Amino acid sequence: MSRVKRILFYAAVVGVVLALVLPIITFFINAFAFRWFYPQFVPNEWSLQAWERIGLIPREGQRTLEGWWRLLSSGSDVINALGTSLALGGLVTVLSVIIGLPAARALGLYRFRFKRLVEFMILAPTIVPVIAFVLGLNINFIRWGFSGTLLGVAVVHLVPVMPYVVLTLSGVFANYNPEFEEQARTLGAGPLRTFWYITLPSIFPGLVVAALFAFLVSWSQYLLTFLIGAGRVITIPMLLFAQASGGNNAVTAAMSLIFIAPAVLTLLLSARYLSGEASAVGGFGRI
Amino acid sequence: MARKWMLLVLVALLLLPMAVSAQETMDDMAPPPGFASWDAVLEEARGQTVNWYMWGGSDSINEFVDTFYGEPLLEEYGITLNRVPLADTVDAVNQVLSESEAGVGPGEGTIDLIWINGENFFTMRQAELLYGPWAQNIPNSMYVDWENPAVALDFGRPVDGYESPWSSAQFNFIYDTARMSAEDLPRSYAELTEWAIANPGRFTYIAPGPGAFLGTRFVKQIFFEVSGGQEQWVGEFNQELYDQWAPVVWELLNAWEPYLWRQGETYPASEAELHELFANGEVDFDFTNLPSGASTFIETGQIPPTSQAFTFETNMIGDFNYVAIPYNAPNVAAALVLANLMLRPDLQAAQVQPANGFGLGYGIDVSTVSEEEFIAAIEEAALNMGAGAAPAADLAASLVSDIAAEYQALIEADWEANVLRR
Amino acid sequence: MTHVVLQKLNKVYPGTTQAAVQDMHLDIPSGQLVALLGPSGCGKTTTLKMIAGLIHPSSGDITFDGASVLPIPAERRGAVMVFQNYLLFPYMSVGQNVGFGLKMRGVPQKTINQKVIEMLELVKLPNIANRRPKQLSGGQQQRVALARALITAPKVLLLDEPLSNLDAHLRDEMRELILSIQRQLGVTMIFVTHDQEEAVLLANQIALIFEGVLQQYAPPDVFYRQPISERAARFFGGVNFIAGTRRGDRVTTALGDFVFNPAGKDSAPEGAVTLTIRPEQIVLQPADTRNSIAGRIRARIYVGTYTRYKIVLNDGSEIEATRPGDVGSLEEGDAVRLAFPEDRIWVVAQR
Amino acid sequence: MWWERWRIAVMLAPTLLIIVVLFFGSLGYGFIQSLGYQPNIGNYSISLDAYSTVMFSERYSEQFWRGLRLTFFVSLASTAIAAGLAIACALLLRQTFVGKRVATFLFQLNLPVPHLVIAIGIIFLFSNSGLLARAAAQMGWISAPSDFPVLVRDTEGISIILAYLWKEIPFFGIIVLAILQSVGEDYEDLARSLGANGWQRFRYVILPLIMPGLLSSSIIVFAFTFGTYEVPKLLGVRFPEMLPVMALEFFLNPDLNARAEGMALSMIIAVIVLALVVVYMWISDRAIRQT
Repeated sequence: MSRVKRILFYAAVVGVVLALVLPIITFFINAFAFRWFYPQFVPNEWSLQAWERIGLIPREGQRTLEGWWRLLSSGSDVINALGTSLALGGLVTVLSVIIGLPAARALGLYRFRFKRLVEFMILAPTIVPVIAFVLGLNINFIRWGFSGTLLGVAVVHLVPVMPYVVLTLSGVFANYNPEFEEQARTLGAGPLRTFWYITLPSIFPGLVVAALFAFLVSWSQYLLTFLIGAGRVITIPMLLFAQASGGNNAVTAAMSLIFIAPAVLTLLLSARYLSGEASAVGGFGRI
Repeated sequence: MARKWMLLVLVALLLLPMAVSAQETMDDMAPPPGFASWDAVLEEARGQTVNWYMWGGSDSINEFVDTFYGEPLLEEYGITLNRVPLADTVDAVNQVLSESEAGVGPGEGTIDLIWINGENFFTMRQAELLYGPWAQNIPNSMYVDWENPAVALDFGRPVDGYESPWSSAQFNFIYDTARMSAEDLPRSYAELTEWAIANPGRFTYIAPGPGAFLGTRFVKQIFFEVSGGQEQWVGEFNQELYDQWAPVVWELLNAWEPYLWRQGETYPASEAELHELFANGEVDFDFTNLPSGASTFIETGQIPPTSQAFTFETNMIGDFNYVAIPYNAPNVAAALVLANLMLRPDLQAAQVQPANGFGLGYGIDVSTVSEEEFIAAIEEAALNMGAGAAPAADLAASLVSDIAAEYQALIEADWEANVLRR
Repeated sequence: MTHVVLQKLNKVYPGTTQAAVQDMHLDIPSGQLVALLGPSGCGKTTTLKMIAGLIHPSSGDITFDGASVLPIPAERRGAVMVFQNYLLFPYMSVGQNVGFGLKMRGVPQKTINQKVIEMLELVKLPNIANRRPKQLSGGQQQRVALARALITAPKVLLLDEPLSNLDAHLRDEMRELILSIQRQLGVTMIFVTHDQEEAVLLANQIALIFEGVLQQYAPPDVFYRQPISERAARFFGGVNFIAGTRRGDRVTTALGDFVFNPAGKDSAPEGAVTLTIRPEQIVLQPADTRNSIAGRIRARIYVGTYTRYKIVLNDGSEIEATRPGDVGSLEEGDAVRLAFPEDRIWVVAQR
Repeated sequence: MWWERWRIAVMLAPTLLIIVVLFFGSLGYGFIQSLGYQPNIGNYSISLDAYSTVMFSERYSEQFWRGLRLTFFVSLASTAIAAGLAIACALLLRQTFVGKRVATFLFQLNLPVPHLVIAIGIIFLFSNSGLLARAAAQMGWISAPSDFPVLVRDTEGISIILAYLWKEIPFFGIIVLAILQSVGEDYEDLARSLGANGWQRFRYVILPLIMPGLLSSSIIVFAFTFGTYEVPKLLGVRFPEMLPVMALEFFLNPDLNARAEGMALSMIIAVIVLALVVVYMWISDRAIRQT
């Protein structure tokens, strides 16, 4: 590449990347700015007020070990919601993988009648908008008594999560040789140990990706939690949505940072499993 | 063993007269429905969790509730407060409605207490979704001025003991003293019209609609002004009266449009959005419902520290807001205790001070308070109202009560059809 | 040392009507090395997996030393499979792979390590226990797979296409290794292959299977001299087939009569038969005219160790003969006489 | 054997149970409700009233049709622009250069960031007093917020499109990048040796290679943007309003009759999305076969 071309190339790369991360940068400014009004470009005043308000940093003068402890054990909304979100995401991840694993195996390894129909049915929730089924779900869940419970919300989160878990894992099974299991069986491993020593290690990378999607799709879910949680299952997106539609920018920004931190962290931790999983990236469409 | 028993009996005997005397002081007041006495309420409430569903868009209010109610509830009554934030109170109404539709019976629901007023209360009352009447059967209701129509009527509808007042609020405007001086302020809608024409693009109002009642109230006040006064609107809903004045109001609002922010193509959807427009200098007037005016928002850094509240000469709507208990509340006793606690005069004095984060007005009539420590608290509160508040005299002079709830939905729908979508 | 018997074994997969294996009856004496031979999809692998316990037969029985093994699950049956592509667990070291079977049996790690070394020595791959499967060549992987199977001292060793993935020179090496292990341990071995050469190289006995049905069960040489059918003959490289009518020890064909010496082994009926003779048994330019016919060489293909001749006969049909090296001076277009020695002629019933 | 015969059915059962009961069941229930069948309030008759109210009544028809137009425009524009820009980004990022790992990571950063958060970021960035307007003010390009173009809470849905772009460009980009990496550059080298110039290599080699992946992911994106609620709720205006927001507002209305209309609207959304997906698949199928 010529010098000019190289400079242009780097300018383009930096431009694209910067533009894409700019919204996230605004969160960092807003979350620590105070009275940051137009036309200030850089805030004149900085403050931790937003973080105090959401109960993550003790007020000035109380930033002692005891103050921190009191604050964190008092269970502010955000801390509680963070706990709920994490518990919900974890539950959804575990449930979806346990439920989806056999189905993914069936779809990845075997041919059978009505396979196309089954695939279509499992993929349908990725195409039909949440709004189309959640309204019907809402009333039935209240009737069955699942509404407003963590488990109930987790089960409902499975609807948008399952397609991605099954899709990702069936892709793994399509490249999987079940004869490894037979080999282990004839060498003396029973079904459980075969699963533990053979199946699990073989599908592990795919399993990580599937779990990542399950967690992230659940983590970012607003409408389902809102309508099925009946206000008793308060997750971070619920707080953030209420805050964004009627609160102060600094607090909204601080909450947004709290909201994206675990998501970005999960991506970082599992990035090495993610490379090249084109089919799997589909899960991000739901977040 | 026997001695221990004896001791217990003795203690019980000693305590009996005390319990009886406690009973006596409340003799003049019947207990809330379903309970034998207020003591029975306290007894049952101990150990319960009260699920309070309330609009959660203001973190300072959330914090106030957790600190000022959460702590005494737990320490004094053994009740855990579970505050459930809502984007809009109608979500809670809808929840109870769905539950009743699904056949959920008394005690089996999810919500114990709702911060409510106006249309939502009216809907729930009409569908018989509320527990009660109870509001005049809790001890601290003696501080409430039930004779005052602004308390006993919620948007012109009788409260009938199905909701208990919490706080009061009054519409007022905010301006920035750094941008304009007090002499230039409009003091009526007529003057506001002139001001808007003289300063194109510098004014807008919150779109009337669900979750944006300040916008509705702003429009309602125009009805009062153009029709010559609020008095004729008090009482039962009057379609004829409305039909007479509505076209005039729509005509005025449409005439404003070319001079409004973004030429009236769109309007801010919430209070927070208007605060932001005001803070960033996009418009020059902000609305609030807080008696502390600009103080609360100066404190949170949402608007410039030079902001100041003001009122028109008249037609500034003030009202009370309430808490209600759904018919299927699982912890009625705890909800009653909380509703009672909220009326305690020292906590009422705490809620009016902007520094505490809540900043709404009194729900009780402070003149009925006779206990010394409570009077001291009220006097101290008066000194802490903040510099951003409109003068108390202006607020009092401009105060009018709100009107029948039917007007609200009607104004919102017609505004959308005749102004927004015209 | 296990005597394996398959009795009237049937397998019909759900959703299909055609039996994958049909009335398979096979007696495999202890310490034998038996090949299940047939084209792909003939049911040989199904049979192998049924012996291993990985597939459950629809009917029939499998016995080891007279006792039915059907109720015993794969992991406790003692019939270990070595798969065609070795299937070394990629996330385990070679040593962990070899020791897997013992680990599953709860053998102490120390003993396992000991046995792993022994087994790797047995397959002539010492000192590779710490390597990863990926670092091994195909032949080495095969041997590790073998060691992994043998470490559990199986009653029966089942091999799936044991030589097919190997180069020619590795095949020889592997064959000798398998045969030496078999001699050393005396374990009954059953392997499947679609390659007759592989079957002949390795097996004491070959079971030829077409479409799930056992065709012929005999030592390898029998398939060359006395195939059961034209198809069996073709499978073992037979190319010369002439239709005719048999009367006693004489077959009348369009090319003339041939006398043959059945030696009491054939089962072909009187009447319509097919006469077959292997190309290498045909005598070119015979000294006498017994059992001989005339033809013309259409093509001469020199293959190094021998030469193939494609010869057009009088009736237009073609026959193939081979001669070692390139003796004589037969050229394309030359007229030639060829004789079928009577003890090399074989007849089978016409289909 | 019982297990052998029913194995696949048993393996699929848990997943299908979730999908059939919760998803198709709710869809069906919603459909029945949209017909006005609500036995618990004593309404056993069936009618299409809710549909005609939503689409043709004086009160809602304008809202519906303008909303439909807006929703359609926003979804289509978001999908198409994001796909186009993503291809450009992927072509940039597949080069070998210093800092490629960092650039690629930052490019993907928005992937796990929820739509809700991106929408908030778009407000902070593009509103009339947002970061960009302030930058413009510092430069002296504008003197007041009202001089800055209206990009947020505008009637054309620009900010909604922007939010989707910020989310979907990395989404499409990673897919295209993965395809390009798995294919390698051999085909392009071959095309170059056959005399194809840069544009031709893109048009006749790269584009057909990435098309199938791009099309299937754009179905996901289109359907998602057509039916999502949070983003248009935060970034939209009261009128015209995107259909999902309108549907939820019907549903949340305490009036039970409005609930049937909410269901009807959500059914309309589902049918439109499904119909468009079918048409889209049919067209793209033909397009792929022709290239």
